[in-house]
Amino acid sequence: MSQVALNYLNATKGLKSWFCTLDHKRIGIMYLICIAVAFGLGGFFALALRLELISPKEILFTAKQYNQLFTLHGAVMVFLFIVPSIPASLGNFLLPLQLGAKDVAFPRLNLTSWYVYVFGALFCVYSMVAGAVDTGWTFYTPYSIDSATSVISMTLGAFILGFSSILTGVNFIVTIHKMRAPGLTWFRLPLMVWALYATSIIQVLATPVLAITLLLLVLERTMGIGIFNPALGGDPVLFQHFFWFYSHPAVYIMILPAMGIMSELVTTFCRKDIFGYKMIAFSSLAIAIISFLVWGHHLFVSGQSDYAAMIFSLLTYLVAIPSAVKVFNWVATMYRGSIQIKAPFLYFLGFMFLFCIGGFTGVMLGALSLDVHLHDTYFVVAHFHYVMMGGTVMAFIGGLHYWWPKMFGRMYNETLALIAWAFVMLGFNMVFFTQFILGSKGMPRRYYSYLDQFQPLHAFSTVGSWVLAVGFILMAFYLIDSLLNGKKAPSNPWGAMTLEWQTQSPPITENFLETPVVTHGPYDFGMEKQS
Amino acid sequence: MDTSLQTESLLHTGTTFFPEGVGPFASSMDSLFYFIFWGSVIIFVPLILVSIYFLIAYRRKRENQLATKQMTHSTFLELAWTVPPTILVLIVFVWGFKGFLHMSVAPLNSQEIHVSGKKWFWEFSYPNGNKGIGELVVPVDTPVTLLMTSEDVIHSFFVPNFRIKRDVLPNRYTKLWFEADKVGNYQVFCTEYCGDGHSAMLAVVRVLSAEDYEDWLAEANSGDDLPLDKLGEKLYTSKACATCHSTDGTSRVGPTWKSLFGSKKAFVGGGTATVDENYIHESIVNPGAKVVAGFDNVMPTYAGSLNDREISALIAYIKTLQ
Amino acid sequence: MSMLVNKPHHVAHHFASEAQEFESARLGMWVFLVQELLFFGALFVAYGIFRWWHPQMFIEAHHYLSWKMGAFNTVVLIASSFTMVMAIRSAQVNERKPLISYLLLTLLFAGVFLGVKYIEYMEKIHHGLLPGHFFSAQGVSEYLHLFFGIYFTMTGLHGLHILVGMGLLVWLLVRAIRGEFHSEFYTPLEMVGLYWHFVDLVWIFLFPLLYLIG
Amino acid sequence: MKNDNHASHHVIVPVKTYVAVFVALLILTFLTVFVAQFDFGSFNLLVALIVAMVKASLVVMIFMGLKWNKSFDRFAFFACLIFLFIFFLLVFVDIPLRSYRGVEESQHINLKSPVKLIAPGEAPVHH
Repeated sequence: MSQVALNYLNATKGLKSWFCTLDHKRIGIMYLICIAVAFGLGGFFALALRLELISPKEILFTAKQYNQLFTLHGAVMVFLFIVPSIPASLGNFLLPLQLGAKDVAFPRLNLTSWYVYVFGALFCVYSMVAGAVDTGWTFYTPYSIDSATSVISMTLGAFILGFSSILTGVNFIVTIHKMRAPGLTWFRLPLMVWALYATSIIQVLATPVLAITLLLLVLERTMGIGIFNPALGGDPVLFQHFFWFYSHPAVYIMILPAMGIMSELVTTFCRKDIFGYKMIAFSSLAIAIISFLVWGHHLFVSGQSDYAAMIFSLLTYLVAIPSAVKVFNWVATMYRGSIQIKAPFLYFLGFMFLFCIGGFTGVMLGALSLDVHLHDTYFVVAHFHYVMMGGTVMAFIGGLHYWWPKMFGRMYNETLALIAWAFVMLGFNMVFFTQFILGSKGMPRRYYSYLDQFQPLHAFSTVGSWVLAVGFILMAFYLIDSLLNGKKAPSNPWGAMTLEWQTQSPPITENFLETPVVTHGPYDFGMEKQS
Repeated sequence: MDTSLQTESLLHTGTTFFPEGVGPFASSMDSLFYFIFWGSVIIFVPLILVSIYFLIAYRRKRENQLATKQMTHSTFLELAWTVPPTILVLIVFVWGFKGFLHMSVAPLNSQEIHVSGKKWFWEFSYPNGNKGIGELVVPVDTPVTLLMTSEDVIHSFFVPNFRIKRDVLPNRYTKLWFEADKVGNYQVFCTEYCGDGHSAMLAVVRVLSAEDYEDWLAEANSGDDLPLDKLGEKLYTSKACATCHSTDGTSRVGPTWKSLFGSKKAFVGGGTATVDENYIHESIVNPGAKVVAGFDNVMPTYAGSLNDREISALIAYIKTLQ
Repeated sequence: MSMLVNKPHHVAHHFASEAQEFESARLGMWVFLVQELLFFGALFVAYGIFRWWHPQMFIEAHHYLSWKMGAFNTVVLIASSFTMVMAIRSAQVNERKPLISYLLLTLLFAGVFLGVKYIEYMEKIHHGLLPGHFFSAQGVSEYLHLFFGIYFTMTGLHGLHILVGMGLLVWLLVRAIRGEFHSEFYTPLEMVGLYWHFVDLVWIFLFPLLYLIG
Repeated sequence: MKNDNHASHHVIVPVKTYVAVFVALLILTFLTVFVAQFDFGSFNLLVALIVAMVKASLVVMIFMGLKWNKSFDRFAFFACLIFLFIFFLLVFVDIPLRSYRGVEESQHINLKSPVKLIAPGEAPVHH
């Protein structure tokens, strides 16, 4: 396709054309910027935490400041970064393109949800400057009822961010149902779309429970309604049930779209049709549904009834199976492919390695008796960082590199990308693998100071955090550089089959010159032989 | 950190992943861990090796090189990697659940110690009336049940060497039991985040030999605190419980205390429950919540007129009336 | 997807047909209502837990609510749901005057509902039957403040939904007076209608669970 | 995309049906108040819930039109009800099976003015 000068980036000019845009691609870019800022902020908090933990004694922060730092790290990373990361930025950009649609079903709602996100983020920022919250991102009662820090503003921030998430979910579900191009049947959808669909289901069904929980917490602090306050006859365990009814499925809001990206990457860079399309598609839905039934595994040591513990542990193992199936299917897809090792594919490999470790340690944590020992130790911290960062963040970065030419019409420096990847992988494992050993040896999480014997591992972990930081700084450098100096990207630099590559890079405002008509599956590389 | 609480604890000994195990749970739990660990290695290493092999064998050598085979499914392979993992995780589930049940059912002959979590220290009340802060002293080879509650926020009682942990909640009693089979000092951590002093909320379990324990008891008993059940007996008359509750089985205005503990009661308005510590506590501070069928709701609340130790004393006393 | 050559003027640029637009809107509304259902559902779970713990307190508490006012409000809300469907029907058969009257009636019923709610709230405030810190009634069982915490949260959030619904009804009324709705286009009416019935639905459960505990 | 929902878009329900549903809802409201006078013991809640569910079904099927709406909307709504049920079920498998310690919360309540309490309608019943 010949290069057309006009595209969605330069179609209209001026700040107003961005802040009032209804174009899903521009909204996706605006999300991307916000999310990058949130990641930087959360990463900064993480570096500060690790620095303090290099010594068992107080060196930089007081206990209270430390508690505020880990709370802000958690809250920013969860609510501002990782939950919206892939769906709201890449998802928003890609979904209509992959469906062959002109836009999402409700463009105005889409823009609204971005404003809601920014509004919620402002509350969170306000909470940081006005007596930063120190409850942990989980806001457990009754501590969060008594804490003298600015709990209400952070809670309201998360509450508002929840609505942004719900609105995005509603929009995506309707878009996938109603906006598909002619011929694009359900089983011709790219697996990224299936993943986004499963994610949206969770966003719509789980987030309202978080909303009501946080609202009740605000009412608890302002009026003392007593539902969660044991001093007034309420029950803090009910809060935990409510909180994890959202927050466990939320883990899958984070990981499902990452898995979608994985399927796109492995097919494109192996020039192979995906192995087990239906298995992967249905496993996304299965994960979405079962993910609602496992929240109680966060309460195993809270004195949970044996019956509940049994049910939750069993269901936890059931949700592990579809995840494992996906991993095997991706490896099988590589078999006899034509494998091109480019930056996005490196992140695919990184994901496979780290996510598997996260998954296996998840099996350990799901075992009722083992969880008693490992619960609330650094083992858990390491486990969820392997899943969330090793899984979701790796996939997010992989996806970002993959679609970067499509989004901005520019290529980045492949060599620097390789070096940054090496730093990220090395640093990540240095930071978090040590924490498995720390945790199973008995080091509890959220500790400001610790026993001297834990120091060597903690110090090693801290040094790892610097390596990791170098990787990310390098990445930021070459990505920004590519916007200014990168060479122009062709419309389909990787030779992919899905619809977003059938239009120019960057796409025009309404995506396609003519509505595409789909006649084959998303990864039908077998067709290339005939053409 | 308060170094006085740092012990010559056995956290640094043991295997690569675990501190030295003490008590009845460690061996089963550690084996489960290493079972999953080696199971994971057996799956993970070949998976990575196969991936690396594919990377090398099938790397793209020419720009336009196509895949040599398009394979979209294989029922055999898909079953091969769905069924065995499912069986494996089910084994892990059953193993873990059995261990969990073992931990949740304390032996009948265990010694009961009340634990109170407060910001930011642990208080231990022994049956003989002694109280200790930051130090739990127990005899070796004796099952001990901890009956725990919190005065403020949620805490969690964690002894890595014993592999035990349980949340300590402000509106409930939770239980935890262990049996130390080795003399020594063992580190206790609070593992539920509870505020500024969270990481300093430490304690030590001192496991003494039988003779040392006797000595410790003798020394501690020189104080004038009554044992819990003796205090309870005193309160029974001094707080006028005797007006309505008999201890010999006769029915007065309220149910008798004889053989009360552990019995099953039906309530006015439906529902039944077994009389346990939680029920007695509730009946003292909120008598109207569950009124035993056949009696009227006339008892006043004792909230505020009895402190926690006194309520515990009454519970201990009722337990002796079997 | 049908490729209409002549798109009706109100269809947004990214939709191919009016049917696609209508169905998208309706699906979006239903998915939104599903979210609302979970939102209120969590409150019903909390209600269930506390009722399970303190059955006697709940029985005592409901004597402080007026079942007469609750029943009256139930009838009012049902009537408003009825006028709402009649409003939509009027648009479907191109009857503009009845459409406006039915919308007005719906708005009126909503107002009456909130009026009665106001009287009830005032009575509670007068007796100190308020949530948590503000609870000042004496001579009642000691967990009673919990009931009123739940009562005010549930009815308050429901009332808030009524208020939002009234705003939407006013918006519909303005558009109806301008004559924007007809048998070929009444999507906003249908969507607000779904929302309005959902709010009615919540009350159908709130009424027996709060006012008629026996 | 398939176009089979075009018909449901234009379903016009007879006034008679709406009036019948309206009347049925009124009767059921009367019924639920009426049965509340009788004590069925632990069945009270069940009876009240059954009546409420019948009312809710009428509203959902007729007023909200799910009876004629054969599309995914219907599935979404009923699937969600199942989720809600599971939420209830699993919370109730845990919390009520835990033992509960009454707390001296009476000390924490701010007892300000001695307000004499008059319940609207009838006198409070003490058990």
